[in-house]
Amino acid sequence: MPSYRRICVGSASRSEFDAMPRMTMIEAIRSALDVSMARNDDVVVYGEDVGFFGGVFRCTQGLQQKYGVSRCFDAPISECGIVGTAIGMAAYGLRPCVELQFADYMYPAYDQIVSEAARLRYRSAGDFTCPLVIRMPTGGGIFGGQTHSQSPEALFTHVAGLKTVVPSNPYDAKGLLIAAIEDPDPVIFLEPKRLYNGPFDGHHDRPVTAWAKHELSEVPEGHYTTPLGKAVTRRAGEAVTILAYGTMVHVALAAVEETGVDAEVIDLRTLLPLDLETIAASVAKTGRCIVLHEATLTSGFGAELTALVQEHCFYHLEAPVMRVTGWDTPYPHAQEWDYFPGPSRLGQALRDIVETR
Amino acid sequence: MPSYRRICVGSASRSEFDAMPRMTMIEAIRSALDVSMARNDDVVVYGEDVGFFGGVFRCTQGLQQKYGVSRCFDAPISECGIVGTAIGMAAYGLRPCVELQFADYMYPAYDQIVSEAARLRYRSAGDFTCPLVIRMPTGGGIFGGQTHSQSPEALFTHVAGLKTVVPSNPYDAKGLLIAAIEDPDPVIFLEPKRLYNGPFDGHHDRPVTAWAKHELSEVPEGHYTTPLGKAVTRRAGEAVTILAYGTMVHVALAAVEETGVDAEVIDLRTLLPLDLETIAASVAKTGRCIVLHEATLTSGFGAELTALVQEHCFYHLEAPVMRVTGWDTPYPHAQEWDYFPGPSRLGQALRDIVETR
Amino acid sequence: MTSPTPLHFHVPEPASRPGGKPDFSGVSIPKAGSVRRPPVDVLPEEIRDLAYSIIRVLNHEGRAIGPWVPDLSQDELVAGLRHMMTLRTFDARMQMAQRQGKTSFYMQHTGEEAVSCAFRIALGPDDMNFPTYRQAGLLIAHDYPLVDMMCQIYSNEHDPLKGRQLPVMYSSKKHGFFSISGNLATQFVQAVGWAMASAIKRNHRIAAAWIGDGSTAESDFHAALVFASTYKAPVVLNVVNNQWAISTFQGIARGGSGTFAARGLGFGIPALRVDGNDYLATYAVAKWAIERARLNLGPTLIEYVTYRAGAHSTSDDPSAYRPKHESEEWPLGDPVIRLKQHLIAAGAWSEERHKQTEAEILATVIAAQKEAEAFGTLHSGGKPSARDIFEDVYAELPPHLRRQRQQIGV
Amino acid sequence: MTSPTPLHFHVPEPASRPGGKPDFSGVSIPKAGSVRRPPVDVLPEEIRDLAYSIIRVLNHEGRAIGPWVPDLSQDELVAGLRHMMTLRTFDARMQMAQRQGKTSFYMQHTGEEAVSCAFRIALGPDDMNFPTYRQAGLLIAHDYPLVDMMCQIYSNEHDPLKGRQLPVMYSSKKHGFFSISGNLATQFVQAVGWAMASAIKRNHRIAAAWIGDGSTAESDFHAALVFASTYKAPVVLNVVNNQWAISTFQGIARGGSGTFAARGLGFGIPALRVDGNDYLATYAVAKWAIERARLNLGPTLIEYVTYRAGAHSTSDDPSAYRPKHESEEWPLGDPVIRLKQHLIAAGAWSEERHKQTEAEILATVIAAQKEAEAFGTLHSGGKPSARDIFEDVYAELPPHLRRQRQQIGV
Ligand SMILES: Cc1ncc(C[n+]2csc(CCOP(=O)(O)OP(=O)(O)O)c2C)c(N)n1
Ligand SMILES: Cc1ncc(C[n+]2csc(CCOP(=O)(O)OP(=O)(O)O)c2C)c(N)n1
Ligand SMILES: [Mg+2]
Ligand SMILES: [Mg+2]
Repeated sequence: MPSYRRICVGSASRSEFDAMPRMTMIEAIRSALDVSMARNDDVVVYGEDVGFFGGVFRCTQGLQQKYGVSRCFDAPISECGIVGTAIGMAAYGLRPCVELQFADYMYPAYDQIVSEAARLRYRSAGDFTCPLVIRMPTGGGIFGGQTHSQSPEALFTHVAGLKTVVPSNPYDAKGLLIAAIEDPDPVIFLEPKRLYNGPFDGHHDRPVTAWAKHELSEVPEGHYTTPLGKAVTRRAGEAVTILAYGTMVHVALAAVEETGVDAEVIDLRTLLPLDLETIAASVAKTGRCIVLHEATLTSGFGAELTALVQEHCFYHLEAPVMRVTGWDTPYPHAQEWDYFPGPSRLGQALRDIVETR
Repeated sequence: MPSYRRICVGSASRSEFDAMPRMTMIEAIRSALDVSMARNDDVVVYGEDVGFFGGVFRCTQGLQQKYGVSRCFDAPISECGIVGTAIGMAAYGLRPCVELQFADYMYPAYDQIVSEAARLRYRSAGDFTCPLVIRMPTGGGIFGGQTHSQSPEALFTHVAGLKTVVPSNPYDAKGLLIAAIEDPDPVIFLEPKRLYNGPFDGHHDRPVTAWAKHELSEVPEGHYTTPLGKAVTRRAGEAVTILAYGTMVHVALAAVEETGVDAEVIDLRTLLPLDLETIAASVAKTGRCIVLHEATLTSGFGAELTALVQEHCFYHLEAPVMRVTGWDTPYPHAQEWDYFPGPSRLGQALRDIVETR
Repeated sequence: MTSPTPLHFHVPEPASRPGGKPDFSGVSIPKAGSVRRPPVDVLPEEIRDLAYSIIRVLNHEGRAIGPWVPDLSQDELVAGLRHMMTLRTFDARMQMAQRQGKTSFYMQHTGEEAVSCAFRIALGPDDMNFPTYRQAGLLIAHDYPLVDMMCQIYSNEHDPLKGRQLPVMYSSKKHGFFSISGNLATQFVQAVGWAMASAIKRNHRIAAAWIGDGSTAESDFHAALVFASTYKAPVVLNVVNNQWAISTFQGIARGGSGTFAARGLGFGIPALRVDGNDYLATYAVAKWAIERARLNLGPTLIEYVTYRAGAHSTSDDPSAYRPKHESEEWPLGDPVIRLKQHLIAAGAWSEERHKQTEAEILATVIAAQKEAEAFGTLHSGGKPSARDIFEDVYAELPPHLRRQRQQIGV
Repeated sequence: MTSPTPLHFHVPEPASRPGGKPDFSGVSIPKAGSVRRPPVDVLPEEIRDLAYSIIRVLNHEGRAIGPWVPDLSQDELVAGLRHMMTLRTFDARMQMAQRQGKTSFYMQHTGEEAVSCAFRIALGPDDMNFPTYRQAGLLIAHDYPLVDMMCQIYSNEHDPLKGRQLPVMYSSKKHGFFSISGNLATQFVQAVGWAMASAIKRNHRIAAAWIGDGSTAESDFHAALVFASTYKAPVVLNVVNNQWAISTFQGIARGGSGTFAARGLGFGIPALRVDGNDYLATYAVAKWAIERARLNLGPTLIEYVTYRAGAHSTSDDPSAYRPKHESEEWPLGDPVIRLKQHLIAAGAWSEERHKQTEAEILATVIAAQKEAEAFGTLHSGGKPSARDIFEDVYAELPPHLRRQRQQIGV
């Protein structure tokens, strides 16, 4: 596996990395919130169980104690109310960063997100704006069944006015979250919960690795941003391009190692705006492309990626773009590992695609 | 323009078509509801302004008077409540067919649709089911601005457990709606409102034609169904395949006529389940494909169609699949015709694609 | 259990329908001056009855009586009358402009002018309204330029919203008027969030949320009440009960609750019901609630009892669903006439001055209209650019929108 | 206006936190037998006070007193006690099974057993519950096989839900138990729709909706109340106030309303508050509301005042957010002990019979567990098939799912 750091983009200066603390994804997210709240009084954090307790995944632990109940507090169980009030706060001039307990529970807030947050700047011609971040844990692999496993990113990328971000590691999670909070527009920040405590490559039957052993768990304590809209190449390769984000980046790297296929692995990091340049350059080079995600296939974000790749790289393509994704069914509880597009399913696709000509 | 009827699929027998009444799309939808309510006591119809008044587009006019307030009634302005109660009714054993006043207002009901209607059969392993139809007017072209113009079909096609239907003419509207009401699963029935009173080809500056002049306004009075999941070829052609649905079918036919490009125009009618067979056969023949829709481009249903076409017809494709769609912005009021993907934008794409090799 | 008779399905019906006689006998109206005025720091549980009454100040003869008589000077009242008259004239001209094809759509306020005009006067300059499409009085009573309103309605080259929004969906931060959404009720909860923000920042600004009777059925109404109640947000929650929601009478949204004000009771939010066609009462009640909010005593719910005398919008024809002359029978009368009568009774106004003012206002509105039309109307003259389609989706134009904009060559 | 002090932001706090002393002094508890019992056709406005009280039957000595004493025979009460004991034993075993890795997740009812067990007995066989995850008593008191419940929890080859659902998300139409959703509150409004359907069909069946205190903040709660109120749906709207929503105390959802029952008042829905740890009171109140619904008198809202003595779920540890021994201080006691004491006081039960029954129930539950485990547990033994992933998405397998199923070769 090549060095992750080597090709990772960020604005923290080199020297900061010396003797840097190791953080899990949870700690990195918490640190991003902490840094943001410390720098800017307008940043407020709330959501279900987010205050005293610090969130069911503990991403906000200690923030109420540090910044007081006016800056970090428990919300009633109303995703609609959480996002609706946050839009009002953002319009007031605050920088709310709210948590929805699971992405599966974002639907009650969907109207506020789509009809309101996403369109406020547009419909008021810039008179009002909505600098709002909505964090939510996504993805499966924790035996959470159909209501603790969803990956609804495509429901956000279809909506003009939203930005959608999915980090794959602690370093990016912190940099991207700070960038999201500082962004002037609403950002959907999807946190692959299977990565919270360790890089997960889809091998559920092996012991979990800790983030501490992973290079990208070296996270500066202070402020830095990872720019929205920039992908990063996690592994350079010649045979095929894999487009992935979140958990699937690790699955991709695992499958590449296991199959020995010389694939280029691109971690998209931001789905919208998309770094089409990096994608197109890679596919132009490799001539083959696999799109990987955990969400259901039909109308998933993979459809958009596939469409873009064939639009922009048609004459380079030596095989159809393949999609390796979750099935078009709800996420089942017991059959979770038959549903999850893990390294073996991707491995098969890799072998298939390099043989196609 | 070839005969529409010649290649249209439906279960009404030939003889019924003799001296058939002409219906607008509104009348055809009303007739479908009427026929369904008359045949089956379990069919109930409700929604905002749907009862006494008969709906803001008059699709339910006269039904309360004919079937009583228990079968057709006004609902409070709560899309969540309308769909939520309808799910309960469907689980009871009724066949609710509810109206949401505009597709733009479906978001408050989205949680009930996605988390509940779509998954009830699955999560209860068939113990409970949800035979429910949700009708909603979609699309722009009526100067309705961003909240009376949306085409959210991709937000439904991404959801396993839903079927999504978009008729393009009175004949299909009636046959598909009856089929939807008789379907054992939840069906999203999208009604292109620009077609309600006449076939609209995107030439907003020309006088509107009446449905009466269109062959597909010949609609049998009685019961018939148009099967879900079957596309129909509206025009046979050799040079390129156009995939369209709803209003865009008429735009496609107009652009084909105006450009003289010998395109095959497929009216998908049902987006999910999709008639991939018809699509693949056509693209295999023409080697070129344009996908057309009014919804925003990114993560629109066109992305899925493009992905499928390149997956299934890669070796037949002589040019990248092109998408001609609405822009990735909210639907503007005054600039509506710069937003709408009308015959001139499609015409340009047609000319471009046939020249590509 | 003994087998009872089968269940039956209950659907509320209005008192009368087209062809029938208008019937408001179900609306019980207390005498002007008869409802007590509690101190603003009263406990919600001590004024539950006020949610079922109607606070009124102007009596039949146009005299202001009782504890709710506000401290408005005659000049201020004359100004209020002018605001309402301006709004009515504005409505008439814009309705006509729509009929003439100069724009796509319009929504009138006829019969409800007092509500937004009086409220705006009670509010402070830094406060924020989250209005619906039927509160243009908030702009007019705050001296927002009529020309700008018209340019928005015409979607012309001077439209502050660049042609993007449906007519009447104004926005003006400077005038404490939040961008109107076409989606009902969504902004009710945003108002609460804005108010929470003001409290978090230890500011003095308060928010006013607006919603129609029919729209209280929406979920966001509930979310607003929950958050306002829990965090004691400095917000005034205004429900404008104009009896109709397009074709649907208020009983469908209200159900068995008796009133919309009653909705506040389940949240421990003080709830007042006021004669919305009585400028003085409306002002007084608004003032009371605004003071409560400003003193950090939390939210108040106000139900304005009024009547939508006109059609829902230019796309609607009410004769299809309610008796033709229902509006004439509305027992709370016409807010313009009532304030006019009050001022005349008080010796501060006359029929002549009224006529003269009418003419003056008409001239002003027509002048504004001419000015606005010089910038174009929906289908002719100056237009916002196709470029404007792509601006303001984000603060900065992202690459994919740049590509799309290039496609139409703007 | 004079410039007041700046606003400040109010966030409700529980009476005590970890390390502090449990404090329920804020919970005011009326004497058993002290609340009147109105006739079922009482007008909602006549019993508004009941939304702020607590109906109780069992007094400190375990005697049943007052107007709400239900007509339950001693045999029926013994059966009720057995149901609660079975549920508690079932919980203990399944909690342990989860700790042993036999399943992924479990949720206990400890302290709340009376609510669902008593309600089920009051309900008719053809009625339908729309439960949350904390009403397994509805199944146990209706003789749903323990083995089937366990097979669901284990997601094994006999799981009636084919491994698809998270443990405890049971479904059984036959037992009047609607498929549980993981999404909070969504089913509350579905229950209203089901009840509306029964009325539309002129049937006799009624529905029961279930929700937790915290979840009443969700929008669907509002939609349910609106539709139930408007169409007078034959539904009982049950709010189980167990004081906590994961780590969030009930004050965050309740805000300034005083009680959750009060939420009904704004809709003209009669609202009762009952001691949820008192099997007799719970049964009596349920019966009253069910009779109202059956007689077509419309919905009733019931708030069950109880306490979640255990963790929220196996993923939760309450010592992080509430005093460790808070549950012991809960003033309404333990429902099992209270019913046991009542039966002993009435001479129908004894400590020995209780112990003996405990042992008997434990043996039954263990036997069921063995039987269930023979069909597999989550990670070993019999499993539902991967084929089951693709079934029941639709009534018929559509082509795209057939293609996908072929890809994993099942
Ligand atoms: C979410 C949503 N659902 C439906 C509509 C369509 N609609 C527009 S106005 C209206 C009636 C609103 O009635 P009410 O709240 O009483 O306000 P009024 O028009 O009487 O001022 C409806 C149903 C909408 N705009 N938004
Ligand atoms: C829509 C939604 N939001 C959030 C959650 C996560 N969640 C599960 S249980 C729970 C607390 C519910 O509390 P309450 O309603 O009081 O019920 P209790 O657990 O106390 O029985 C939360 C927030 C969810 N399941 N669904
Ligand atoms: Mg109204
Ligand atoms: Mg609870």
